[in-house]
Amino acid sequence: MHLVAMAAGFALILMGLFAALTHRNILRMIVGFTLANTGVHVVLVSVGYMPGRAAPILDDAVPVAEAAARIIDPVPQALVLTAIVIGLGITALMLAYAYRLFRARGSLDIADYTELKW
Amino acid sequence: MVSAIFIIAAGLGAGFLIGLLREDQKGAAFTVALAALGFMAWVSVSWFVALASGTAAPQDIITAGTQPPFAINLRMGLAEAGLLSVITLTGLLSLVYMAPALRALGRRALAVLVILVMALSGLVLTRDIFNLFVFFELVVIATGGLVLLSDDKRAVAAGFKYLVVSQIVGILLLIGIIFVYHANGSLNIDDIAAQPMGFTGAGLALFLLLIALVVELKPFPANGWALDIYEAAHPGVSALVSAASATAALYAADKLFAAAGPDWLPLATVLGLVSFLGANLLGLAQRNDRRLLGYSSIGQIGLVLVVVGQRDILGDAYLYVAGGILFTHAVAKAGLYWISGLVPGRDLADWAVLRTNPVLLFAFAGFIAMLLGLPPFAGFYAKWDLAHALAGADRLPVLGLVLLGALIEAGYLFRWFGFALKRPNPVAFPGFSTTGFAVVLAALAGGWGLGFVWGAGSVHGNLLLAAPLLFALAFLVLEPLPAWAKNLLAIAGLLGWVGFRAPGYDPLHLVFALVMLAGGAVILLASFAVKGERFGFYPSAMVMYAGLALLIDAQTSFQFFAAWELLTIGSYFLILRGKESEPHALSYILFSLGGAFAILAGFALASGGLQPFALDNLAAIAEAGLPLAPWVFLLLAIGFLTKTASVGFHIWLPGAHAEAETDVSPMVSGILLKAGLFGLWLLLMHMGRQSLFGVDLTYLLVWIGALSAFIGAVLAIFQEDAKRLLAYSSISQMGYALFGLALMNHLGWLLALMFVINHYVYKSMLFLAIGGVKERTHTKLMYKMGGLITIMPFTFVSVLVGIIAMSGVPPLSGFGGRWVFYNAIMSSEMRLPVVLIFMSGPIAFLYLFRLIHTIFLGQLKDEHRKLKEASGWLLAPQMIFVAFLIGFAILPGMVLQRVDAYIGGHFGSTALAWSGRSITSEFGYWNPVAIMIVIGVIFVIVLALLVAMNRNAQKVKQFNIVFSAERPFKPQTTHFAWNFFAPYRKALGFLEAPHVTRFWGGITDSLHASADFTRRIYTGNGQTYAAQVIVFVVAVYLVVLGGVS
Amino acid sequence: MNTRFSIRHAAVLGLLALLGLAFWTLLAGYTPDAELNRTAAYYAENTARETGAQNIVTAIIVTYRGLDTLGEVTVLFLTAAIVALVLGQSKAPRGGTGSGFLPSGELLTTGTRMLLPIILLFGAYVALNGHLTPGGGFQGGAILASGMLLMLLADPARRFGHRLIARVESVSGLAYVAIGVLGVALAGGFLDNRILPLGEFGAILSAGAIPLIYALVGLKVGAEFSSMLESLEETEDS
Amino acid sequence: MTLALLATSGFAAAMLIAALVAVVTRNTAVAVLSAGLVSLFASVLFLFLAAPDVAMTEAAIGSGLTTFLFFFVLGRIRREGSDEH
Amino acid sequence: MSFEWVQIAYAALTVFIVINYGLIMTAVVQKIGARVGGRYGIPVWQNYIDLVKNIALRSKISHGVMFYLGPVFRLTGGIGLLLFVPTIYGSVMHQNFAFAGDLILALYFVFFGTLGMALGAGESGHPHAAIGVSRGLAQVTAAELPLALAVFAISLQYQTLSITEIVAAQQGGLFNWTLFTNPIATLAAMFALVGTMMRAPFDVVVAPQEIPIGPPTEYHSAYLALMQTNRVLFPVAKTVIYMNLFFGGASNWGEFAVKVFAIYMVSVLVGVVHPRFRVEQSIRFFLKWGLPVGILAILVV
Repeated sequence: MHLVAMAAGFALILMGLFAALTHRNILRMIVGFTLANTGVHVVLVSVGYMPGRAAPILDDAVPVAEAAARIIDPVPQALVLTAIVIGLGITALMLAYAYRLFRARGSLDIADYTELKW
Repeated sequence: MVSAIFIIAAGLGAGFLIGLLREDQKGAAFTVALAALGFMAWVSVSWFVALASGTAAPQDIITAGTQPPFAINLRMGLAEAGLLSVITLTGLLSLVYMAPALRALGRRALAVLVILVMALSGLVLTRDIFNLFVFFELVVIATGGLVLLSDDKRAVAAGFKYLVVSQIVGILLLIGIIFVYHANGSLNIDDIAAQPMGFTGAGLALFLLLIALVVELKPFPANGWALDIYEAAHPGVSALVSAASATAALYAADKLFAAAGPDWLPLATVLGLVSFLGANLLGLAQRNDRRLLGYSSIGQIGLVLVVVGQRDILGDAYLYVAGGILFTHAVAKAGLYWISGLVPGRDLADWAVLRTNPVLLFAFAGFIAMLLGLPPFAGFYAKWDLAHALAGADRLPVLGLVLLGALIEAGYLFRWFGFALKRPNPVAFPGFSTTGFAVVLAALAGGWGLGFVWGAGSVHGNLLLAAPLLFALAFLVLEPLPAWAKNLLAIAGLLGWVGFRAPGYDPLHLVFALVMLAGGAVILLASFAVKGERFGFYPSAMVMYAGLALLIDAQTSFQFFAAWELLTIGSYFLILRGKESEPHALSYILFSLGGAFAILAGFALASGGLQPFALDNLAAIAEAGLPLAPWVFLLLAIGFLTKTASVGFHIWLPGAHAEAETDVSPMVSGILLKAGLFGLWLLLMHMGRQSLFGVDLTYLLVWIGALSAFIGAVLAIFQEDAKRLLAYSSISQMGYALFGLALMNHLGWLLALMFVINHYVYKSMLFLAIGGVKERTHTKLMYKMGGLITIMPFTFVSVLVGIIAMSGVPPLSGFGGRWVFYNAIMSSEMRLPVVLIFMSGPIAFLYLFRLIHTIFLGQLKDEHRKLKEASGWLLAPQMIFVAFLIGFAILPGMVLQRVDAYIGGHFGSTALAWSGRSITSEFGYWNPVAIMIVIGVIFVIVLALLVAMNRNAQKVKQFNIVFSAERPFKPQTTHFAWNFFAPYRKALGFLEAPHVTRFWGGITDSLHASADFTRRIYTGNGQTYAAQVIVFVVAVYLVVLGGVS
Repeated sequence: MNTRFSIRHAAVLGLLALLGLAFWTLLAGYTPDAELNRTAAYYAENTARETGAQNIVTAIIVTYRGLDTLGEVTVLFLTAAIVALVLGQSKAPRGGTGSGFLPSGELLTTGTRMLLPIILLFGAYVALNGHLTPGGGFQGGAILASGMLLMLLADPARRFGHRLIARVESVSGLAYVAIGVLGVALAGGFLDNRILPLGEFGAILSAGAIPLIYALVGLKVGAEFSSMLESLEETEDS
Repeated sequence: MTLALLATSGFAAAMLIAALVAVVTRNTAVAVLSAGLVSLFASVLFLFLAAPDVAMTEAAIGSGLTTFLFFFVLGRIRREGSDEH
Repeated sequence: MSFEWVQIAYAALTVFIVINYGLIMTAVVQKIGARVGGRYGIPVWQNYIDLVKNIALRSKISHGVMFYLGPVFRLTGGIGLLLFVPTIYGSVMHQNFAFAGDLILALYFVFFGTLGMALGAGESGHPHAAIGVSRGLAQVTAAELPLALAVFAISLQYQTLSITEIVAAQQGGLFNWTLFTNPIATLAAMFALVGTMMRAPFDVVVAPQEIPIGPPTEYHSAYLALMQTNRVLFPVAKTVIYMNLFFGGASNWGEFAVKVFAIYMVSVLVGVVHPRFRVEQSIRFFLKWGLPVGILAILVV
């Protein structure tokens, strides 16, 4: 199961990158990156997964004493939480930049912003 | 000690606090930011001081009350403290520097800046890879925000490109992190280090992690985005990115490379080298200052990455080396970006406005020297140790490439400095902002401070405590004094030093000390002729003399090399002072640095990495017959040959010497060239004959010497420019000296020594004389002069004596040189090169005659009729030289006898017998006194005869001649001067073909062309940049791991 | 946009295929752990004792990796600030308001008024119960922000206080840092949650400072999201 | 177990299909919506992977807030673009 | 060898003999040339007449100090060259001042007069003088090269730089002469001889048709007298060196007269059968023919 998820995650990363590298529209590039980010999250979570175990919450189903044998690895989940929020931050920033670029030039084509080069 | 966690807490707290303020409370916001950064800087610096002085131990800071790896921990060690100091101080200064822009943008921008510095500090402190990621993203976002500070409209696009690439880096990082965690069960860097990973599975994860961090270092060629940021952002931000961010990112990479283990170090080395060379190469094609600095930054970080790759061999010296380069770079690059913010134009030549403020110009020079690792800055010590470590571990290709890259970097940096000093100042400049100026000065002070600290930590002693250098640097402070006062002080200093040191020298060192230092004092007499402050002259000149003084004093290879670099820098600035000298000074410094790098490599190779290495040990290497001995010999010889401008390395000399100022030409020609001879002398004395591939290298040197003597002389006769003629003549004369040295016999060395003395005297004299003429006539073209004998009789006399001495015509001292020369070649086996020398003797006579004839004889030009004799201060040293030449001609034994005995001690022979006034060799004899008397008596008798016959002769007016049945009246038509030796050009003009110039020109042209071609990969398209990053990652992946997994 | 399959597409495809090769290697070499690794095992065994939290993920986020979370919050703070900067600099034409992609109808306005308190309450719940159940400050904050979003949609002309949002954002941030520093002073180190009693395991007021921190995080995140949304929504910044 | 696997595979496939739509569509709004959908499917996937915290976050932030952010910007750009032309 | 006052008198005698010998010999040579050309030619005492006439002429003209000193340098160079070389082997009287220096001194002192002459001519400001100097210097550099190599070769051969010792080594028979022991070096030296005697085909320096008489254009009266003196003295002095180095020297004045005349005639004979070279042609000539022979000379020693 985790392998399916992981494979799907990797595929999602590649698809997202493909979109980011081929679409000249800046917004579509950003969409591509959010896809890739989602893919990364899926991969991360799937790495923590262990078949047949429960979520890392110590409730009645998982008493403290048995926790080590019953729960899955909580660390990747903690990391993903952080990553999701950071991903949102960057996405928001890119969107703001996209808007700013559009305001300056009236274009969303990344190929129009090449005054800086060489 | 305040715990380092408060650096982070203060940064965050200040950021949030600023958010709490109202938009109009800008002053309060600024104060909060200033206080926070000041606090952070104070904590960092106090830690650095405590750790460096050993009064505190490194500290591990745990969070959440839980031991690592279960909670994030931070570490404050020496490296961290140093890096934090650099980062926080840069942040603090940037805040001050950017205050107007930040205020304009509002309090949020202040918060962003504070948080950026906090995040960079976190990047340095943290020992957890995911925490690293978080701080890294913070840095990305904050940088993206600060880009907006720029007035440049293109900055937004640059920021966007940066974000695009950061997304990719972030993805790679996260995948790397999670798989490393999976393999390791820990996110703690120290745990990763404890479990070395192979190249499969987890190795790939580690690779992703490392490559992501490397991409963040903006490696060539996946770095177009970074360059755009550097170019478009506010210079204060670029300074931060270049100095603080790059430093922190590099340390992050370093932590992981250290954890990843030695298997991964070659990756750092190779990527670093590619980056260093590639970025510097592309820098050659840049005209925009900030983009150029960007290339340079990338190159320098590449260099530090190379150092990271050498941590396995650097051992304890690792921090010293990496820190020396990294910190110096940070300080210098921040300083340069800050200066760039003060300069209104963006073209490199626009930096000419710096001329309105000498302090900034000095700062500019200092920063360039820091970047290039020149003494006395920290980078110098670091590069020295790096080179030795590399040589000690047989990583010679790495050493070679590092030096090559540094040379290319020197190329564009010094070219730039030349622009600043020499290009027309295009704009009426309103003045520099005071805060900006203060911030630049702070950086400069920091750079010097680092130099002092690194010097104090060096096993070789602190260069900044060397008396000659301190004396030279004191002239910086004394600049406001009038020139004559400084001149007096300089002369006193030189003579005092010689007087103080001379008793301890052996005869050989004594001769060089007298020629270089006491000789320098004599030439300085001519400098009294210059009025005003003469800004910049004395520091440069005295740094050169300090270098020379230290060179003679040097006992170890380090001392020698440091002195060598010092005299090179000093002389470069000195040469650059000439009006038209910009390109020539550049080629001078490039050849000199190239040579210096060869010397560095040679010493490193010789020492096998063991330091300190006494110069005398060269002899041990030669005696041991190690296979590397001839290579050491070759490298050192190449280094010295660039300084003596031997053929092949000579193209810098004519321009550099000819375009220099009147009193500088004799310094760089009469004195500076001897430094190369001094080096060669030490080399040959210690290492003797070396053979490479069956070729006796001294034999090679004999040929180079002979060729230099010949080609220099031939080229000299074709010159129309009097100072160029003298310059080519120097090449020729140094060829003679080299020839003599390389003969490897007693008389050959004596010959070389006579050339050291004689060439100093007559070339200084001639340069002063011709310089005096040039100052009156305002031209150096000989055919525009003529007939000046009546106007400048004293100058004529010194030129006459000079050329008689130089051409070796008896009875003056040059003949002694020729006599020794014949005796030397008689006892040598080498015959063919002698042919060239034989030929160059008479040819020398040709150009010398031309010099005196076309300037002083023939027809006086109309516009020169009202000229006066040259300044008395210029004549004074010339008359001293005349007196010396005659004295040395009569009593050569005064000087030579002791040296002869000294050289005899080396060869175990007595080649000359000194009996009374007569000198006898195995083959012939020479009685200078008798010669002088005989010639004098005959001359007087014949003269008396003529006077008796012709005593009424009166001088007739000009044009009292008949030419083509006319009495001419225009000097131009009757002054036969241009292309004086036309038949020679017809017969041997092919020798004039500039093959060597074309060769070096071809190299630089192809470098430039390839730079210009390569940089087109930076299309400016953010998407392409992103693709390049992935290509880079994939390519490295395939190369590194392709075969394994 | 050009969707034609071009050489560029093919090149990118090839490039990504090579990158995919690396990913495939990772995937193929991946074997899930049979046992928890030592870090996870430590958390499984000690979280309850050390932090008093039921939700181990929350314990890790707020305590063990609290520095990450602080950074994460700061990321949002920065983003909000920079988005405001970016948009503040670009003077949009006057007159236009609203995001313009949804009409703000009567229904929406009324619905918003009814839903808003519930949403806010739910958000607070999620944030405060993070140490017991799934959820926490981030999720709660996001929910809070969606309430704000609804309000924006319902009444685009409405200006809810910038100052208020900014204050909430900054005060909660400062408080967060202050709690962290208190950890150094009173407990085992920065962000140690044991500055407050751990309380009874499973109770709402337990797990030391975790609920407090998560509440602050929720407030802060909610304020930051709101600020971002507002910046993007508004036509002209102050 | 197989049921879970089947469901996981199903959601993963749905996620990828939504992603494909996001990549190939010509319409930016559709792409944004599909990306939101991808996040939504991903959050379901997280539930299957025993990560309820992540699932909540992904749903709230990934599919919710992000999509709104996109639409806000898209809206402004559309309006201002049409103003200008 | 050391100095005694009487040597001054001996030296003066040498100079006197050589001047007279030179005056007569050059006239004889000219006469022979004229006879060969079918003309009557000058009387053998013509040189004396010219000299006396020029000394008798009084000039009031000088173009400047160097102009004035030029002939002094020139004649000093000639006399000095003569006196630094032993004229008659084995004769104490005619050892002259050879103790002051060896072969190298002689070789380099050649330039002394040349330099002074060139400087003086230069100050006259006459373009022909300058052109002549330019040509002369250019040509002599190439022409002297074979001599330098030959000298190097024989000093290596005899392992000495002392002229006296070189002559001594050639005593004891015709076949001990360097001419026979080292014909290649001698040949090389002869290239230099013909090249520096200012005779055809290497006389473009003084080219009477185009640049009146080259460097001395402006010189007249007493100046010219000094230069004429030198013009008869200097070739002889130079020939003496050749005689000493390659032709066994001379142990008495008779041998001296014959040998010097014979060697001098070599350049004359070459001159009468060749047209004049331009300077670059003569440079090429010496580099193409003289130089290889010279190199061969030093290689085979």
